Amino acid sequence: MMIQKDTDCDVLVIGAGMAGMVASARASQLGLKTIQAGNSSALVFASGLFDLLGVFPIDSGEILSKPYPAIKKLQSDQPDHPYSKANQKQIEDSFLFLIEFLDSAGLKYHLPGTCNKQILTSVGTFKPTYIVPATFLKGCDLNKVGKNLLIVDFKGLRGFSAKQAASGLGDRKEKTHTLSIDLPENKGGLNPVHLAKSFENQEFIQKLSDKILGFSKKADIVGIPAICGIQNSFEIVKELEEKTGMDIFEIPGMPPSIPGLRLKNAFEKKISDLNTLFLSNAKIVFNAMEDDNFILQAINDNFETRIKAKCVILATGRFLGKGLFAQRNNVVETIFNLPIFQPKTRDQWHQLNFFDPKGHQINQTGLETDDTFRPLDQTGEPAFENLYAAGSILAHNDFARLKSGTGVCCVSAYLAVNNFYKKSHKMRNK
Amino acid sequence: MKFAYFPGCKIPFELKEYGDSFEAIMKKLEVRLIDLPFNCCGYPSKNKNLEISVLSSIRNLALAEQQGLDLITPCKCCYGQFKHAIYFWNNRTDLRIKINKTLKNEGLSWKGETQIKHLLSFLYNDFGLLKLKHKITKPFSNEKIVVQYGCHALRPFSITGFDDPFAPKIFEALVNIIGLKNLEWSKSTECCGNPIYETNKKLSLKMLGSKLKTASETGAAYICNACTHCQIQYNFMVMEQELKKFQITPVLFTQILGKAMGLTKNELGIINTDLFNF
Amino acid sequence: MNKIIETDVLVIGGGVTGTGIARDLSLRGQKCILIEKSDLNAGASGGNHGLLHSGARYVGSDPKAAVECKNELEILKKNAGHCIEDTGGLFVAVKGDDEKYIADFPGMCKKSGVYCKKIDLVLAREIEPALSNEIIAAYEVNDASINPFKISIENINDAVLRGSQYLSFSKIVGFKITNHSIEYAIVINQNNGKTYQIKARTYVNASGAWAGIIAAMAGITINMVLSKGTLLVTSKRMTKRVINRLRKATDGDILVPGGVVSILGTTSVRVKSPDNIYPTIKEVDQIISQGEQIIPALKTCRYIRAYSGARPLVSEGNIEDDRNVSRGFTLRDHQKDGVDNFITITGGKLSTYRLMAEKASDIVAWKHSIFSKCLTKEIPLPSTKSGEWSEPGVPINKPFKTETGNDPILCECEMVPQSAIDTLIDSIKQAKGKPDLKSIALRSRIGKGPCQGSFCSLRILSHMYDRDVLQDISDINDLKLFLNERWKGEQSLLWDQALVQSSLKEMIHSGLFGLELIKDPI
Amino acid sequence: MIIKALTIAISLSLIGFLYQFFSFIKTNKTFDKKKWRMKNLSIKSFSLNSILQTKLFKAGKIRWLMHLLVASGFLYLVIFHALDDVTSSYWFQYYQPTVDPFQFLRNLAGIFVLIGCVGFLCRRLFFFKKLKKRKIQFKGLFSILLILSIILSGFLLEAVKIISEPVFMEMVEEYSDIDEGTDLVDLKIYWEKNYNAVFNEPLLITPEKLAIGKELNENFCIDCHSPIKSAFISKSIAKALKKPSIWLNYHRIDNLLYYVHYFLCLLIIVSLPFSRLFHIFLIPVASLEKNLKKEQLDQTLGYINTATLYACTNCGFCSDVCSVFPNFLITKNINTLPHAKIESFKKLMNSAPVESKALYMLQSGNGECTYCHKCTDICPSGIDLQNLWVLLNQKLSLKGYQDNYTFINNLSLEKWAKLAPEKEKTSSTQGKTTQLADNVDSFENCIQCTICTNVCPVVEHDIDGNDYTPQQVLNLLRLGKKHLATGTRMVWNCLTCFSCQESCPQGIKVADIMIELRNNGNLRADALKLENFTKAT
Repeated sequence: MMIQKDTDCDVLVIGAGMAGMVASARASQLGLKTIQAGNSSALVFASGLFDLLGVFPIDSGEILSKPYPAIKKLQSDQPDHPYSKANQKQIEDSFLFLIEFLDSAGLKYHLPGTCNKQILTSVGTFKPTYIVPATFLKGCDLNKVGKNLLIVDFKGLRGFSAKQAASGLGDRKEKTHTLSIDLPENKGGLNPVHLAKSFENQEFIQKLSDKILGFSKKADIVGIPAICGIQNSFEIVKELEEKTGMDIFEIPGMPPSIPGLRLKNAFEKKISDLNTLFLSNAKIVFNAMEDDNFILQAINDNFETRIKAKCVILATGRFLGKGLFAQRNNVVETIFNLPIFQPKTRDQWHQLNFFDPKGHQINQTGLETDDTFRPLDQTGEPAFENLYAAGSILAHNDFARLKSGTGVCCVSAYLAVNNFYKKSHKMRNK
Repeated sequence: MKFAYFPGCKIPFELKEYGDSFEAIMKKLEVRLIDLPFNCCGYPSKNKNLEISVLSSIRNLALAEQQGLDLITPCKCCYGQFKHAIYFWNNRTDLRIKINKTLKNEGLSWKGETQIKHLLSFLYNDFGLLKLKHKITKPFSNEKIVVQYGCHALRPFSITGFDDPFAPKIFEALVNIIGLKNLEWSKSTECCGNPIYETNKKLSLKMLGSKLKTASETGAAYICNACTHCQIQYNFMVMEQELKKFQITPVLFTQILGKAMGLTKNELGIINTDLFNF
Repeated sequence: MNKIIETDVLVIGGGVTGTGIARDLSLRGQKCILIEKSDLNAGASGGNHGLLHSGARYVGSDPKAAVECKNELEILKKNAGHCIEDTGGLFVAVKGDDEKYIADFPGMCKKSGVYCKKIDLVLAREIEPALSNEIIAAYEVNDASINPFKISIENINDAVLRGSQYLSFSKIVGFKITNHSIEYAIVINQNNGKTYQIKARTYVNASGAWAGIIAAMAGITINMVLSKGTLLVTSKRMTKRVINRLRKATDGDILVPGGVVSILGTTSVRVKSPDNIYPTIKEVDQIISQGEQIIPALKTCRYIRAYSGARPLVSEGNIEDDRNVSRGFTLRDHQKDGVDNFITITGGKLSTYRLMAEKASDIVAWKHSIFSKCLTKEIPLPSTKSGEWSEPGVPINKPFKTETGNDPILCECEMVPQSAIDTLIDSIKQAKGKPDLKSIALRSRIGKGPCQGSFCSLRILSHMYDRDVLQDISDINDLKLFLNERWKGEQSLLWDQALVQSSLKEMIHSGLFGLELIKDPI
Repeated sequence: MIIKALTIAISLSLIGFLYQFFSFIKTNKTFDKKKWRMKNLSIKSFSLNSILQTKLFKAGKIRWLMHLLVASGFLYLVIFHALDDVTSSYWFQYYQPTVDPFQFLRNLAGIFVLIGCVGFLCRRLFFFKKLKKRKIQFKGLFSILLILSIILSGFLLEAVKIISEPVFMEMVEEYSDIDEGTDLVDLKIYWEKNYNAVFNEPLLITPEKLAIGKELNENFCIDCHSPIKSAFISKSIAKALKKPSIWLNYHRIDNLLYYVHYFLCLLIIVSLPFSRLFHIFLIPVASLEKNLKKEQLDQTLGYINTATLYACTNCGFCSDVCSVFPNFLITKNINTLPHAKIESFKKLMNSAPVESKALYMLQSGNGECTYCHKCTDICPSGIDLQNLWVLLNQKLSLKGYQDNYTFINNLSLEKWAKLAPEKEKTSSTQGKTTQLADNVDSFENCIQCTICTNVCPVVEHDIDGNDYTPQQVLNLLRLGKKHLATGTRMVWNCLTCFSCQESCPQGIKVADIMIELRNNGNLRADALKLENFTKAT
């Protein structure tokens, strides 16, 4: 005897990853009545760095310093890549929107420029990215800045070793020091989130900055794993800088990632303030069309919500997000059963070398869309009038290799909503 | 409006003031509360034996159904327990059959019609904010307050369907319309630690401590509760030396709402007179 | 001038046979050096079911082998109980299987004295609910499952304890032969590229699939037939017992439980070289389609990984199906080939490794004219600390944290704590090996769980940096090698959940850390 | 001789009282009297409840009425009838048991008690709301029957005296100068007519004889022998006894009855401190106590609490309203219900040998209590039952009967791991089951992202005390170590705040699994305890 609820909305956003969040942020900000369904934990895997395009062509093996020219080239080479459906202005707008939205939720990023930054990761590699959180800014392009560096780690924080991170800077002429802090709390492993929480406590900050001050002679910039608080990381880092008199920056590491968690919280808070209904962990089933409204069912363990939506934004992600499901021999789309661009047989899915420069074909699979991000059916026509797709579910987009994850999500989601908005307004004006 | 009133085990004796104030405001809102010979909601037994806990809940629901009433409770643990029981009753056939049999011997049966309301969800969804606003005669003057969402109503959303589990807003909305100023509190949706108070007092109070610390750092004067167990847990702060030092007072939502609706301190069962300088 | 190491016996090849010989000879008071070009069980010893045959499988094709299996099984159960799970086994046939073979089976077992008991089908499906309801015959046999890594580790540990030596990543590059006997062997240390000489009285070639190549170095030809077998690991244990398909050996006809997983195999594909072989998608699909005939759940269940090994077979003449080559082992004293102090032992199977070791050692002993007889029958195989982590889930009967204060679990899937990693790093260092993720993985369960190294690799790597086991950024290649090793096993069965897991892996290691941009060392 | 018996009886019951009192003291040494607060005594409830039985009135009007009848009637009989030598005859010089109003009142009181007792009986035998259905027997009929029989014997005695010729003759000799002859016959006739006396020889009645008889009666009898009609009960019984009267008179049954009646009275005196009647003295004590919250309970004095055990009349109201009644329906452990717990508690206090299994049942039963205070609110005797349950827990844990949390906490995880049930040695995870923990599909999709661990408040706050994290518990399950998992601190400290379940990107029901594991742990712990205790006895 499941409880039945009925509701209707302008936009139903399916998925609560990066794309989903941007979509419902944009939609609710435009004043559209929005419902969002999904599991927002996906964002905890996000590094918190906003990539645009870090590598191109895919097998170049080189890091791009200027993304936009490369995008131009990409648009001409691959007309069906999501970027090829947007111009530079739109891309910049979408990022601007994203950053302002997050800023209004109290999460600070720096404004987009024209160059990629290079960020030192916990394993000592350098990651090309476009926009970083304010707390990362001072750590960008370290191999260029001639400063003596201190990298801090915490005993028991698994997967982060200052020495390892430092090893990435081996070829700099300046010195790199490391400091390993053993906390009394550490009995058998610390967890990032819990450690991040203790950054919100004054005594802890004091203790930490005292330890760092020991290096004030040797180093003038300090790298800390990206765990400096959850709610108000910016203030915390500032405070640390004041206490120590050195520059402080965060270093991204393996998930669960705190910058991702910050994104999650910021989005959730703000979107919920804009009166978007969020159906956590709801399974969406598409029933039928009713005079160009979607009739869908959001099924939770204990109740069902019957949703009547003018427009659906499909941001269910790829395999991790359950937007696509891989059977033993083919890939299917899980909600509308839309046709999927994919390799013919399974033995084309993956390369024998995990790090093959060409990347794996399976990462090209996904939905093909028209220029307004509406997925196509077999005939090559938009499958539905008002069904849009955004994010990693889009085909021809190996974001992991191209370092373009956030970019694709942000741009496609932002534009998808805009397109629907424009369209529906034209309707009304007529 | 008419509801079967489920006070739960703790209210009648351990937390009488909650029961009194709840009944008082319901009277003021012209909601009739019917007392039925309920038993425990089954929340304590869920750690021992699923069957017992579900049976307990369903038995209560059956009693309410007999009277053709929906069920309202001010306790979030009871609320959550009922929702869970219904989930198991729906999804575990073997369990359902067993329980229906036991109920039959009691001369009872449940068809699954009974709805469960929590005080907050009732006020927000069913009674309506606007209607409530009209009842507010003496709104507060922006006293600073933080709210404590009880876990068992909030999570798992898939079962309780109470409010957005990560960024809830029902409670804020309610305290805001009675003129209080709700502050951001990072631990607002975290557990108060009461469930393990009996078994692991040390840990339980440690959690309480961290909550009180962060709460008082927000600069709020009150922590507002709408759950029996949370309030009981916060009341323990007077028993522990290192918890007493925090300058923050746990209050029951029903009591502040009652005050805002102009009820007297006796009606609301408020003993501590300096609470909102009554 | 290269340094020269002297010893009684030089054993080539760190598989079960090699380690077995090393132990056997040490027990007879001989000093051995065991050299291995990569690390323990790199060949067929690592790439098999881990099945201890009761013999029933060979009663048709090879009665002699059947009897050997039967006897060895009893000895191993007695002496190496801690490496063995006495699961028991079933032979089942389904509709369409060769009726005649089924009919003859009990008789053939009787002939070789192998235990087998007919059980009725209802009972069979009761004790093994996973069995298909298509089965038409079921026999109970004495199969058991063994952990081949553990058995090798324990063997070599015991040998080392008795004065022998194990050198990993040491590759034979040639022999110096003077008047019909090997004077010394030239060995290269793969870690630092240095070559040196080992001078022994006798040289034992126990290099399994590589036996031909090694023998050739001494100018002796052995025509090896290499048959690649591929196996799949399921994410959960499907059955309590070993399940054999009751028919002539073909693809996907054995399912062996080990701890909490089951291993399904196998195929037989002729390969030229024993090096870098990996499971192909065709094989995987073939195995599953065969396996699901006896256990339908195999069609839908989740697979963690696949791996391959090359059966070393010695061919006389030409054969169509390599499974029909005798699975008995081949032992050659190369005296008759004109090299006095050189013997080769190869072929055979895991179940009879001890016997092979015994026979080989006998010849060595005879050559050295020592008359102490083989002791591996009597003396039980001791259990050591560095061995225990190769056991799935065995050591976790206590919380590490409360026990050792500060001991985080680095591999969550298989619950391997930091202390265990440290133990292994030290034991590898003792064996003059270079501790890296691959060698740790060989000796423990890390990376063998569902996450296939996405997380544990990073945690362990950073711990190794902390301990200064690794220092340079180039050591990051260690991570790449490890992940690629895992990948070999994954890539053939990535669908459903496995694909979810691997796409997360891709996001972390490629998306965030950009490992694919790191140049491989030339 | 009668006096002797009386003195013996009284001294016996006195000894009984003393014995009880000291046993209360003895069994409660553990309580520290310093914490005792005067303010915890409530005079109001004391007076109201012990005199007007207000709580009983709340509990049930009819029952209250019945109780009032018995109490008042019996009280009257004791004072004005049983003790008449020292009371009535002393206060009123014209007192005779056979003159009105005494004769009338005696009958009235008798009938009060009679009705009351019958009421009690009926309720006990027929009117238990929930419990009767389940054939739960209540003890304590003894006292009721005793009282009943006293009253009946009393009435019988009176009736037999009325019809008795010998008694008549004695009176004639004692109070008149009538000797053998016509006068006597006339009086007999008059008495036969008006006093229901029965005589051997046939008497023919004529108006003249009656008139004379009446006159004689007025001269000698009337002052101390009111007309029989005021003894309305005995009179009718006497009527009924006319037939066997000859036989009765011949055998002097009246004397026999007198002794029976008297003996029963002595019996009641003796049994007073040991039977339910003890509640007469202890209800006031019980109602003297204020009901305290669980946190203040150490402020009460133990021996008062346990003394109040004897204020219980085992009426069963408590079990009718008990909050955890459904638990009883499933566990079938009668010691879940208050009325049964009290009985077992008494046994425990009397240091009577109770086999450990029973104590274990008592512990697990008492462990179910939710301290909802319903039993205390309804208890007509005003016993603070809830307070008693806390004491019971303390006493049991002193005796080494702890709850499962403590039980498992005291074992090291290694020890616990060794206690795994046989079948779990090799776990083949096939076959359908509703148990999440037994079904690999419910947790095998874990991608090891450790989000559940990171959002877990227990892990956050209990870094040192905690052993495994939620996700590691799931891994234990995957590695076939379910039993081990049921013993981990993580499982037992889990708050069931469901943060993990809400956040799991793979939709794994982490918290539900935790709870289920705790259930399984409980089952196993119970089984183990039971083993130990059955071994013990």
